[in-house]
Amino acid sequence: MTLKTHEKKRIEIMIEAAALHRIIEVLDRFGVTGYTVLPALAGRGMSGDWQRDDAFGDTARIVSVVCITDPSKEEDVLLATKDIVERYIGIVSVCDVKVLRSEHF
Amino acid sequence: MTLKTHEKKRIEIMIEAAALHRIIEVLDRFGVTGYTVLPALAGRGMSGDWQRDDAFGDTARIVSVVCITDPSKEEDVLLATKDIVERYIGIVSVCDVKVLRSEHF
Amino acid sequence: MTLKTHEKKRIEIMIEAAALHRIIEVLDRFGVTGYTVLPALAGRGMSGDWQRDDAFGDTARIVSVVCITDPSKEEDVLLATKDIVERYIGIVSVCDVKVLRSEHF
Amino acid sequence: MLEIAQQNLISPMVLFFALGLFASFVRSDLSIPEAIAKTMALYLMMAIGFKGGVELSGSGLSATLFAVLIAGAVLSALLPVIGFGLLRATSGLSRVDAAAVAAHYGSISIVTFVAATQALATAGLEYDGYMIAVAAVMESPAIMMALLLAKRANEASPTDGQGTHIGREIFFNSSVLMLTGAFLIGYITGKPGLETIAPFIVDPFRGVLCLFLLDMGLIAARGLRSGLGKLSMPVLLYGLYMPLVGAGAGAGAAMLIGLSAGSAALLITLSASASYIAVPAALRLALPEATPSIYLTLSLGITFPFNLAIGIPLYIWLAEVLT
Amino acid sequence: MLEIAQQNLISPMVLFFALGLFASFVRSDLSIPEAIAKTMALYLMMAIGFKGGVELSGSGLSATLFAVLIAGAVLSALLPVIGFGLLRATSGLSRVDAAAVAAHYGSISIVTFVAATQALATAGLEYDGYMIAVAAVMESPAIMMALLLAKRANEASPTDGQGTHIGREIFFNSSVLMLTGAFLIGYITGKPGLETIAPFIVDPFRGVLCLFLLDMGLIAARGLRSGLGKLSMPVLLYGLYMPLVGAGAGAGAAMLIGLSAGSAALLITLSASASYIAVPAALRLALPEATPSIYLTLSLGITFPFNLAIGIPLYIWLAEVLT
Amino acid sequence: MLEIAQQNLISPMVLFFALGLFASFVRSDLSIPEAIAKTMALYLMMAIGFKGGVELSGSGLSATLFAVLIAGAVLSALLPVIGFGLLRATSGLSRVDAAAVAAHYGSISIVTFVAATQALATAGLEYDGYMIAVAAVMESPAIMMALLLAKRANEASPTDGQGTHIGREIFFNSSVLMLTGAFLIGYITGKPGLETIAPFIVDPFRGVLCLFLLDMGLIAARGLRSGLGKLSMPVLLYGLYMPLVGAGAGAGAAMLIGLSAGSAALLITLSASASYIAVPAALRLALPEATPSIYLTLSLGITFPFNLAIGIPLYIWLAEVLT
Ligand SMILES: Nc1ncnc2c1ncn2[C@@H]1O[C@H](COP(=O)(O)O)[C@@H](O)[C@H]1O
Ligand SMILES: Nc1ncnc2c1ncn2[C@@H]1O[C@H](COP(=O)(O)O)[C@@H](O)[C@H]1O
Ligand SMILES: Nc1ncnc2c1ncn2[C@@H]1O[C@H](COP(=O)(O)O)[C@@H](O)[C@H]1O
Ligand code: NA
Ligand code: NA
Ligand code: NA
Repeated sequence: MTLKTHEKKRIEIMIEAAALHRIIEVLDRFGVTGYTVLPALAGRGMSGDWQRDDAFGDTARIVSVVCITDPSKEEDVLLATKDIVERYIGIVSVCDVKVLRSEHF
Repeated sequence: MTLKTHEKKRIEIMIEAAALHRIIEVLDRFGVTGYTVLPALAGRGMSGDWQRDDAFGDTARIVSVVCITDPSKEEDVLLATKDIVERYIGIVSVCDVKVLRSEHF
Repeated sequence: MTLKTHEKKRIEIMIEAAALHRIIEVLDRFGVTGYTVLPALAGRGMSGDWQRDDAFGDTARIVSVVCITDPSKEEDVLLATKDIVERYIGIVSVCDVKVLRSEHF
Repeated sequence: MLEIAQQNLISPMVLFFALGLFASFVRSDLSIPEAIAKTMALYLMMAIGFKGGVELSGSGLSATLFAVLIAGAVLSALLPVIGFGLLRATSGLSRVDAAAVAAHYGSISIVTFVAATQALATAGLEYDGYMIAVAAVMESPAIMMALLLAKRANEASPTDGQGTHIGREIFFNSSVLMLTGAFLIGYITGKPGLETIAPFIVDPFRGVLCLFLLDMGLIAARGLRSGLGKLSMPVLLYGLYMPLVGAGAGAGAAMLIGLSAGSAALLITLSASASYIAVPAALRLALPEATPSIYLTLSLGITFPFNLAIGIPLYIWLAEVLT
Repeated sequence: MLEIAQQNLISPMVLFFALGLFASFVRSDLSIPEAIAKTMALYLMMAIGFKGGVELSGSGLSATLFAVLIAGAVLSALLPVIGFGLLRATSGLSRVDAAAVAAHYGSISIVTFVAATQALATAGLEYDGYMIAVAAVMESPAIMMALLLAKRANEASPTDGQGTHIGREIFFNSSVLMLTGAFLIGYITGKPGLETIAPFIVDPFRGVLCLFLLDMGLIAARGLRSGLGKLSMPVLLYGLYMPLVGAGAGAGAAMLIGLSAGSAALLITLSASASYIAVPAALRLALPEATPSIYLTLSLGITFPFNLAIGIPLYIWLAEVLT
Repeated sequence: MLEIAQQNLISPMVLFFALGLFASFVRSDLSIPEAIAKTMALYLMMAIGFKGGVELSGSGLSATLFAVLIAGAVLSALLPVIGFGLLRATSGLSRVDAAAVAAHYGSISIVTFVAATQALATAGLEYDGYMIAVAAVMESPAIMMALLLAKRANEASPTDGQGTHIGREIFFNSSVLMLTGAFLIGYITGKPGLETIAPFIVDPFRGVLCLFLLDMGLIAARGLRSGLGKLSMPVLLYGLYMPLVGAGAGAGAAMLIGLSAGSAALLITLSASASYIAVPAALRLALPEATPSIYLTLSLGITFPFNLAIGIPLYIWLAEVLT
């Protein structure tokens, strides 16, 4: 491929909505420039299963935070979010992605 | 990176909502510990295009099932979901991810 | 793994809803067979932050377009979407995925 | 008859449906959020069910009631057989697709039913409350019959442990449950119950129906745009003549039982109408091999507008002539 | 008392709740979209708040008003202490879980409150508008008290800069804000204000409540299905006797202050009811170590249906006997 | 004038807007789901459009009607030119941003319009039904004019095959379509049509407006919080004086045509109001180089609250004085 691309990390954090602001505080703290929050409908994990239309308020609702960031920030972000997903309900995973406009991330 | 991470697989299944319970039965059957279902708004594929606000009931609505699981379960899950997405409407793909808490998946 | 899989690219485009049809025109133009549009709830980027329930119309709402396609189409699609995300608001990233039914993509 | 037809065509209901069609054809971004559309559908069923139950609690049970319930179940089960035969004879549809389409026409469209009750009110005709129970009864038998019809082609496949899921989808789907549940609650609480919630389920009913039909117009037009090209002429015609076949059967049953004009018009409408909510959902699960674009385009794009604009006045007129 | 109980059990409200339970137990796909459920909850608080404010603007401020506001705050803060003690003594719940559960029973369920006002209307009893202010006042103290109770076990952990977030969640959560805000607006605009929006907040109120309770039934049943097995018998029993403990305390306070029968019934109901919206949301943030399935199953699955079906008539009867 | 202003400030509408502002400033989690907000906006346009059409069907077409429709279109096209000139002269905004902001003030805010009709009702003034058609007519010309104004700066870029999309967005956007469509349906079905759906579109109208304005308050406050700092003083002031410029122009046109006080007040309000739904959506597509935070903060954060609290009583007073 002749197009110049840059290696970044795509961090995906599934977290209960009530603790979303804590994740965002972490992303802020480490100077992550962008993120997107996607809603979820239902799910299952160690703490049981849930369904959006059957739950009340934020108690059990999960959202997915997608954050594409520079590999240099990966470790910091992972460590800090790990603390949160351990205390609240959630999981974190990372995969490799390529982007075109490196300066944007 | 000094942080200890573990290799897992992120299986993403786009499936019509009517057949979601079949996918979940498969995940259950193979002891997959967790998954998250995300809603979709619109899409296109071999069977034509669809839009959430223009459709009725579950007929043509697609949801995305994200499941992070151990590589050892990848093949079983893929084979079983393939049967379903072939009979109903949907697609499956897999990518490599890293996680911190291996025991959680 | 004994199962025959095929290497594809998963292109993920976060784009403001108002410009979604432009992205889809690009996907059409290059013969991409399928895509799925996921809604987002909130986010932050170079152009500031936004929240779905606090915004009006399509102005600032972001959607995520996921498109699994053949590596041969990657470059064309990336170049064309780059133009759009630069003019409108959005980002693009690509990761490697595997699928079972190659002919479906 | 022309007068009813004219009144019907310039009713706010039909005009809002037309607005929806128009908006979709000019590709406006007008759309009703899915959550709202779903809730309006539940609301319409809650309201119509409750009112039916209250009516019945006033009039009490009767032999006619049981006769018409049985007639409804039989119509729902038999119309798919007729429709299946017609489709197999005239169109090139596969066994599975023909069975799926036929199921829709055996079952009913609650929105068409509701529109007919409104047209009856405009025409000054009364109907019996139990007709709503008939609507509920007619939802499901058609689905089972279609599964039987499709089975011969499809011996080996489905169910594999899916039986309970499909059974639930057929008998406890949200339409049937809301309609029957609200009907029973209306029956139990009667007039006093109705009075407490009338400002919610009676007064704004027609207005909500207008908004709902706007959405139906949007969806029907989209169905037409994308699906019409894929239907062969015999299939397309089926969407126009099958309602009349159903209407004929319903009219016969109504005469046999000796229903009043209003109730007869509703039984005819139910027989003539085609499902586009409950049946597609159930079939998608039970008969995934059938092609949704065929049955949806037909029932929602062709038959629903036909019934709304032309069918309903015709059925009312028929009922008045025959009773 | 039996008459009130019977009227209550066959009210559309309770029957729609039962329909929701039933639908969930037969695993129907019936569901109310989250956006609608949330809006209905806001609507109920807007309506009840506004009406309360209007009432108060008619009757004016009084010593009784302040007495009952204070009583409400005290009950909300003290009931968790009692509940905490009972739970620690009888069940094996951890300090944190016991505090979390106790918080729910100190706080209030606005839907139970609303259902009680409807039952009062049916029973022909009047209540004072300021009782809605009491409801608002009782929402939050229980949460703070529970945090104190849990603290001892949990010295090191929470808050770390979360204080403001949690404070907002406790005092400016959407329930409290909508209730208090609408109350103030009702108080300011008075009867003339009410007239302009009565067709929205007064007339359809009961109907909306029915639809809302249908959803509550669906959710409560799901909670029961998934959570019941995880509760030990003493915890389960707490969900049944704690409302009665609360009712007793509320009744005592009502007698001390000398409330009218209607207002007393509402104070008793508030004390007896358990939160399942505001408190879970606040605790999830402030006390994530507590197990949601315990407190949600208990307050929504056990106590809410108990109050709706049996508690409310009992509390009205109690109020009538005592005043 | 002071009396109208005072009545306006303590109307439930304005107070619920203030509640929304407050909730956002204390960072409460109060929010109205997007699906509901969107549906309420459609509802308001459906209701106001329908009632306007019914009014017109009663009064019939007249020369004044055409005069005011033309006046509306001219105002909508010319005000952006004036606004653009003012912005370019006083603020440092780029050509594109200035054109985008100007477009918003040429177009109209239907919610401001609706609030004005409510204030007229309170003040006991009548207005002509066709004013709603004027509102619909004024939505779009401003957008086209702004595109022309921006063009000179931006010769090379946009459209490239986007013409039809943008055209649709300008003429068939959901606001225009719902307003015009409901207007026509109201015109066709007239009073009898209105009677059938009045309990949906007339009676609860003000209550829905209150809930909608609560949401507007939440959104406006958020806009202010995040966008205010980015606006220079001249731009900020534009949000306060441009409504008055528009009001002046509208008042002139109203006097020329010889409108009644009520209708004049509405024409003035339309000219003074700034769009924050249709125009942002269209411009985002047609002029993506313009900065949304500038025009949104200005029209929704500054001008909308200004009109709601101060402008409307002022415009009514102006109309009464001038006619
Ligand atoms: N392996 C997984 N793959 C995808 N989503 C998961 C997985 N595990 C957990 N989740 C999501 O994260 C939520 C909380 O997980 P847990 O903390 O394990 O209960 C679940 O309800 C799921 O929505
Ligand atoms: N290549 C693709 N990339 C992303 N989503 C796809 C793709 N192909 C299909 N889909 C999604 O899966 C649904 C069903 O696909 P199909 O079975 O090909 O009709 C489509 O409507 C899309 O929402
Ligand atoms: N690094 C990122 N990771 C994930 N989403 C992003 C990122 N940057 C931007 N976005 C999303 O794309 C939108 C537009 O980005 P921007 O053009 O940078 O303002 C943001 O509001 C986010 O929703
Ligand atoms: Na039928
Ligand atoms: Na309590
Ligand atoms: Na204007």
